[in-house]
Amino acid sequence: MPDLLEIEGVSKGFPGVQALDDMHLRVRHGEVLALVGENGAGKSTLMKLLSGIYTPDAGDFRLDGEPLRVSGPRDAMETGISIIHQEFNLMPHLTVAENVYIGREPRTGGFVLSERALNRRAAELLERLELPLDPRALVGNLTVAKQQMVEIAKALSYDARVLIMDEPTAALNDAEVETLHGLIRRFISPTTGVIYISHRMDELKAISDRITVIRDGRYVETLDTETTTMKEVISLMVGRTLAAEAEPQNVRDDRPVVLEVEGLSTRDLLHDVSFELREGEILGFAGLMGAGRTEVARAIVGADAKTAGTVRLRGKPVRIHHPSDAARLRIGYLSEDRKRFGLLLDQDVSVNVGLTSIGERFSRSGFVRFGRMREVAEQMVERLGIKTPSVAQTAKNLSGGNQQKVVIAKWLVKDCDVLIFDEPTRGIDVGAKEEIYDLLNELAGEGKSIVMISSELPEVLRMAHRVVVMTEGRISGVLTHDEATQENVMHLATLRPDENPDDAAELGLVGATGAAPDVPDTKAGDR
Amino acid sequence: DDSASGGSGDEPYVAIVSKGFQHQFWQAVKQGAEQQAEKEGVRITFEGPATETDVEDQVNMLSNALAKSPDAIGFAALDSKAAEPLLQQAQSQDIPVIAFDSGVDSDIPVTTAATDNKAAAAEAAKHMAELIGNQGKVAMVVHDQTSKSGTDRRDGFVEWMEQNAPDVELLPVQYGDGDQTKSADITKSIIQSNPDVAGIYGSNEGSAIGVVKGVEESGKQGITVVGFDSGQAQIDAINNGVMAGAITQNPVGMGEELVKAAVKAIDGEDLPDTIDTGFYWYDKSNIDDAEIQAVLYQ
Amino acid sequence: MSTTTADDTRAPQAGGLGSRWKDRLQELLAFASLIVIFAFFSIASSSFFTYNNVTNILFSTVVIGTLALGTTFVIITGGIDLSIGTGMALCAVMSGVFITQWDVPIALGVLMTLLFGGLIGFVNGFNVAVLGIPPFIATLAMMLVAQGLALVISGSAPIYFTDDPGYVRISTGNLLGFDFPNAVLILLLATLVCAVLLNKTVLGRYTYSIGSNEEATALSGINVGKWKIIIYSFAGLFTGLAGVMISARLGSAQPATGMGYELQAIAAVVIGGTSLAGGKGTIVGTLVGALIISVINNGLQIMSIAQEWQNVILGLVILVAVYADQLRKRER
Amino acid sequence: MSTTTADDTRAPQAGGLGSRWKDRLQELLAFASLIVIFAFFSIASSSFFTYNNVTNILFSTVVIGTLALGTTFVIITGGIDLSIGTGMALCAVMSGVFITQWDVPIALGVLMTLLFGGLIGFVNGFNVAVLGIPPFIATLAMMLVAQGLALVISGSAPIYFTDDPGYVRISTGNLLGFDFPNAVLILLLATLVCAVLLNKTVLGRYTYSIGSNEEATALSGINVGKWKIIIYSFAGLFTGLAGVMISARLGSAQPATGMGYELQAIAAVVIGGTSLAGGKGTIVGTLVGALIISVINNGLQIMSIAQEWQNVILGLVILVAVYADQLRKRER
Ligand SMILES: Nc1ncnc2c1ncn2[C@@H]1O[C@H](COP(=O)(O)OP(=O)(O)OP(=O)(O)O)[C@@H](O)[C@H]1O
Ligand SMILES: Nc1ncnc2c1ncn2[C@@H]1O[C@H](COP(=O)(O)OP(=O)(O)OP(=O)(O)O)[C@@H](O)[C@H]1O
Ligand SMILES: O[C@@H]1[C@@H](O)[C@H](O)OC[C@H]1O
Ligand SMILES: [Mg+2]
Ligand SMILES: [Mg+2]
Repeated sequence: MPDLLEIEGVSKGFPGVQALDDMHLRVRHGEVLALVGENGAGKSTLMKLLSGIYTPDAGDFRLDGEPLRVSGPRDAMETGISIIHQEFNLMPHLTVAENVYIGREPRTGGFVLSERALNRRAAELLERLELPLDPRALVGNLTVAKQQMVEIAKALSYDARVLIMDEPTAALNDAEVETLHGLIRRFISPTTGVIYISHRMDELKAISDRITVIRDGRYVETLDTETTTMKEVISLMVGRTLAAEAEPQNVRDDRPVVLEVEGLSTRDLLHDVSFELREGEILGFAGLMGAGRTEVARAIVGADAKTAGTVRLRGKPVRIHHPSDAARLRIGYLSEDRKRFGLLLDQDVSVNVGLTSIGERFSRSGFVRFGRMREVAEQMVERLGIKTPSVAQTAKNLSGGNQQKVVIAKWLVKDCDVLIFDEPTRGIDVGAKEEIYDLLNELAGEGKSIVMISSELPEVLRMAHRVVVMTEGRISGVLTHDEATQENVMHLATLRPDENPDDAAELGLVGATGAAPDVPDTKAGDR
Repeated sequence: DDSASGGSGDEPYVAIVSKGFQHQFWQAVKQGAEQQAEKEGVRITFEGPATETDVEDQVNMLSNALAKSPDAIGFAALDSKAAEPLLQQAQSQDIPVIAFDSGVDSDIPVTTAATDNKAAAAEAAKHMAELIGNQGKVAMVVHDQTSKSGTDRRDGFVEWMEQNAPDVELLPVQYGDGDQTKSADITKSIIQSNPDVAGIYGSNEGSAIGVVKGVEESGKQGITVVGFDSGQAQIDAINNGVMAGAITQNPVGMGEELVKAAVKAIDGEDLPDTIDTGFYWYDKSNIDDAEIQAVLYQ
Repeated sequence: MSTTTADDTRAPQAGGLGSRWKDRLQELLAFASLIVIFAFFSIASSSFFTYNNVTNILFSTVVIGTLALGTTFVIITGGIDLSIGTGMALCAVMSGVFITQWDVPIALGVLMTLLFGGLIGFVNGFNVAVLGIPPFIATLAMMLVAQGLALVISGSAPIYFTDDPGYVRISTGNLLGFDFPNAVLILLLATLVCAVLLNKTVLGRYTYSIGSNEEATALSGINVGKWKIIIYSFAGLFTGLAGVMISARLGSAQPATGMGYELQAIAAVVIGGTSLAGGKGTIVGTLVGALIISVINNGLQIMSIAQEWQNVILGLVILVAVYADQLRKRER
Repeated sequence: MSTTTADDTRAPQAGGLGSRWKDRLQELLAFASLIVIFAFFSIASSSFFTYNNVTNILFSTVVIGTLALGTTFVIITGGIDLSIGTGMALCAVMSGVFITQWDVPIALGVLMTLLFGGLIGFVNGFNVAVLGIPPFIATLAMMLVAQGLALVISGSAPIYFTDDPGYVRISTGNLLGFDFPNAVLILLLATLVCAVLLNKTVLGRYTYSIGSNEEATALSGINVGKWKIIIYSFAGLFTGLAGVMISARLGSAQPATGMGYELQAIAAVVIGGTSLAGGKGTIVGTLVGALIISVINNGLQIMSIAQEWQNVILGLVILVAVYADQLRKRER
């Protein structure tokens, strides 16, 4: 019996890049095949070929032994291939339900929509999938994580034979990853299969049956998950072995305070957020999706309005109304959403890397020093291993992980004292992650102060000198390196002061009856 | 205070809706109307659409004017039929209508104070033919291909030439929207493709000045330019010889006649069917005559 | 899953009214500016708030309003249509040709004119969707072509409907039996139709979807090209309708008119809260936008404000109205 | 890291031309359309390709070209400026006031006019960046206000520069000593300045950045509001310059002119390859776009094509030229 999906001798080139070269791959019936490889290895390209977005230069695809030729996304879906792309493909102005069922809306007379039927159907789907989404919510107002869930819901709403997921968990935290894995297990049947792309090695063990490794557009090997260690996988991927479990470095508690945030509140979410960041420290921010970590960062740098609170830099109160104020004070913020808030997609790599520092580093009397900017960008490409034919490549042609590296590079170029990194390793391969961790440690070693927001708890635990945990817009605790264990963090992250009086009491919120979310709380968050 | 709205005040109120308001010609009509209004103790408003193709806009203005229940209405129609229902409404409200500048195709207006544009254009053609010795190529830069004043000034000119100057070759008419720059560019193109052009006619102020500019910029000597209307630039062009002469209407007089007629109509006096406000040929030789000076506007 | 509860508690804050309802509220708020302006003029001049004058205002909104309705769809897709003004003139001329020259019965002539407008829209849609020409250029070219053709076909002279008094009644008759012009009735009807189409049908859904994220819409298996052509053609019907309305009102097809109407119609759409970036907009907003412009124009004329000041004031009031709208949006 | 080396070997292939060079190529290709049109007219009419006529064409491009240059910056930020046409008229009037009424020396008067244009731009920028009004509305309002003010300030009458013959020479004089009007010289100079500013300076860089992704630019620590104000103000200088150029050419400031110029200027920008969505565009492209329009206009006039057909042909040629451009882009 032929395998569910067979890919043979597939090649695809772009100007200056051979993204895939004689690639092959087999997905068996009823299995989850993990596809791994470094950033730019060609994973997404392969999936785009499968779903008919690109046409291959050479090669064959077979579904159940039958030649498979997809003419476009719709055709792919009709053939039973459903895909969650690495970059979201959502309509921000439409609701969750409208997004999920776009093109398949319940209609009367083929033309008139039934909103109620649509929402009902979507609600059923979301309930079945146990996804915490309101079918009527506008997708544009959702966080990245929830948008990812919409993509998942959409993909699973099709009657797919082959489900392709391109880094579906990049924006999710452990609990949500768990949910997704549950969904996948239920999806798998003797007639279906899943291709699962991820850079989170820990989850491959949990979800995949076999792992195919690719490198530089070529097939490397396929391993049985059962009988393989992640170490092996990683060394096949990056061509070397990586240091095992590392610990936070240079943890000291005698560091002077650099940034002091007190009583920070915003209209929608934050309540009285207070914490300090010390010189040369890496301060981790943990919490569940929507806990408000991103909002804290945005409020500090002036990207969102604060309703209360002060920010002190080396003891002096500072007024920050706009990210440019923050930049002037040498506070940088790397956004979690690279496509929306990070990159100039139409511009080249060198401009993207140089953007933060054009004014101070790359210009002389108003004239841009493009040569210098290019040089520095080239250094960054080298240092971060950004896979691109040249710094003149347009950012949107880079693979997802390499785009993320460009965003990081942009903030390394600017000499900031305080760096707030929001999900900095999102979409970055294991090898490169290590390099970025080294880099963060290096920066901290130079005396820079770093806030690291991350939904990957292991990453926070191995990097952070101290960990701030948030829940429902409040700080529920600040843990030292020693206290910061998985259990402690999760406990603090799952407190529900708004509806659970006990939790409120534990956080010392006075008069917390659960009914008054905006009661000003005086001493949440021990320092 | 209610003086802004309607004829309930003491002094009679005349609402004037013209074909335009931004151009010099209309400003001169307005000026005449205001002078006369001052004399007769009536209150007027003067409005017109931004361009002379905005028929609908003008109709809106007319209906807004009617909403103010004026004692009389002065009206220069862009398209006389388009306003017919409103004119009937005026009649039913007993508001006399005085047409000006362009006749209204209807018996509702009590009188019409206007220039005979066809005759005026024929006069321009006559002078043009004379000046070029009744032969050679003549080009026309006309301000509009659809409005009555545009077509009359084109047709009056063409018809006179065809009947009286068989040796004059008329080039295809070009339209410059009465815009000086556009008319100047057109003029230069005409000269470029017809280096032997003997004369060029501009059918209103903007067109005429555009022709003058175009001829000047082309550096070409010896082209006879005949214009229409007045204004500082045309007067200068005539004085320095670039323009041979022009037809002028009597816009100030037109405004005065309009208000005079309105007052008479309000008072129930009889009025003639038409009031010819006249036109004049002016050139270097007569430009300083008192009679001409009186009708020129700067 | 623990996050579920966490989020559900916050849901009411954001999703409480439901995004659709927020949009509705938004419209009502844009409506507020209109009310304020209206109230102001009512106080400032006694001739303003009379049955007759209100009818005048509505009547004077018909043509721009009709154009704006159709173009709302195009703008929500992220496109633009500059050809509606001169396209309207061309349609008016075609209506004249059909009815006065070919002697087609009025109803049929009107239908043919609408379809002719649809054809203009179709060509625009084809140029945009199939040839890949940016909407601005494609419709600018059509604007020029339509302007020229209107003159060519009419012989540069108005076409009069003198022998078809029924035609004029399309605009000025009172089908309702009392003094309420048919034109206004038609505008309101067209508004209703558009609102239903935009909110309740597949056409509307894809209009929003394409404007929101064209690529994602295509990747979701929707034939974006086909739908764009449909949307532009649909908008074209309103160019045709506007051509009928203006020529019926004037009793004549004016071939040289129309230029500039596109800007006014687009302005009405944008003042009504539709974003030129696409994905967002409402029909009621468009009607309100069109009314804001005509109320101001009418009010200033009724108050006999000197004409050179009228535009200055119109500009400032639009600025203030839209600013107030922005403020309200930010506050919520 | 190993991947780095793997890629370095491949780098020269794509980086060879570099994206900048590709852009340049693109411009040259847009240029190709212009050349084809030019060649066509040269063959069709012997009066077309003469020194005089080419100068005529250039001269007739000056005003629209100047407006288009400034507005290219605004459009690259993803904005739009509808106020440039009537703003130009207002600037012309102000120039008249400065020079003929306040008797300011010509050079100073010109400078003051440019700054006045900058002021108009500043107000636009302020309304957009600080008040958050969509550019379309903010500049539409300014369009109306400027139109009104031009009439108010001039008393609805042209202002003549009869006593300042030097003023007229700004446009029609021949500084170069031979028959080459200053106006064209100034346009070319302005083009050069804009090209340098857009390509070589921080201003240009931020113009592209804002248009490419405004939020990402802001989060990169750039004061987007401030830069938007600077960019609109800068564009305003060109409104001022166009005001000087048109009034110098005519020897008078015409308060009622200007409406419609904005559309022509924006069309030139867009035909030149700048995207209304922002982030993309070139100065040379804009000049080419403006030239395409004036070459076609001039050529059709030279060929004595009946005027109602001229617009039809202009529309079709624009369509074909832009379509050819698209095809070439896709091919590469
Ligand atoms: N449209 C394109 N134009 C040019 N190059 C492209 C394009 N799409 C992908 N590439 C290049 O092809 C290579 C493979 O990219 P792909 O997106 O498949 O990588 P990936 O394995 O998915 O990486 P990541 O883990 O970072 O998502 C990369 O070098 C990328 O820069
Ligand atoms: N653009 C937006 N519009 C409306 N609500 C938003 C928007 N962005 C975020 N929110 C809301 O603010 C809340 C906090 O989100 P935030 O991104 O700060 O959380 P987080 O702790 O960083 O978690 P995440 O892992 O999701 O980034 C979320 O519940 C979300 O619903
Ligand atoms: O009728 C008007 C005419 O008298 C004036 O000369 O210019 C504009 C015309 O429409
Ligand atoms: Mg990828
Ligand atoms: Mg976050």
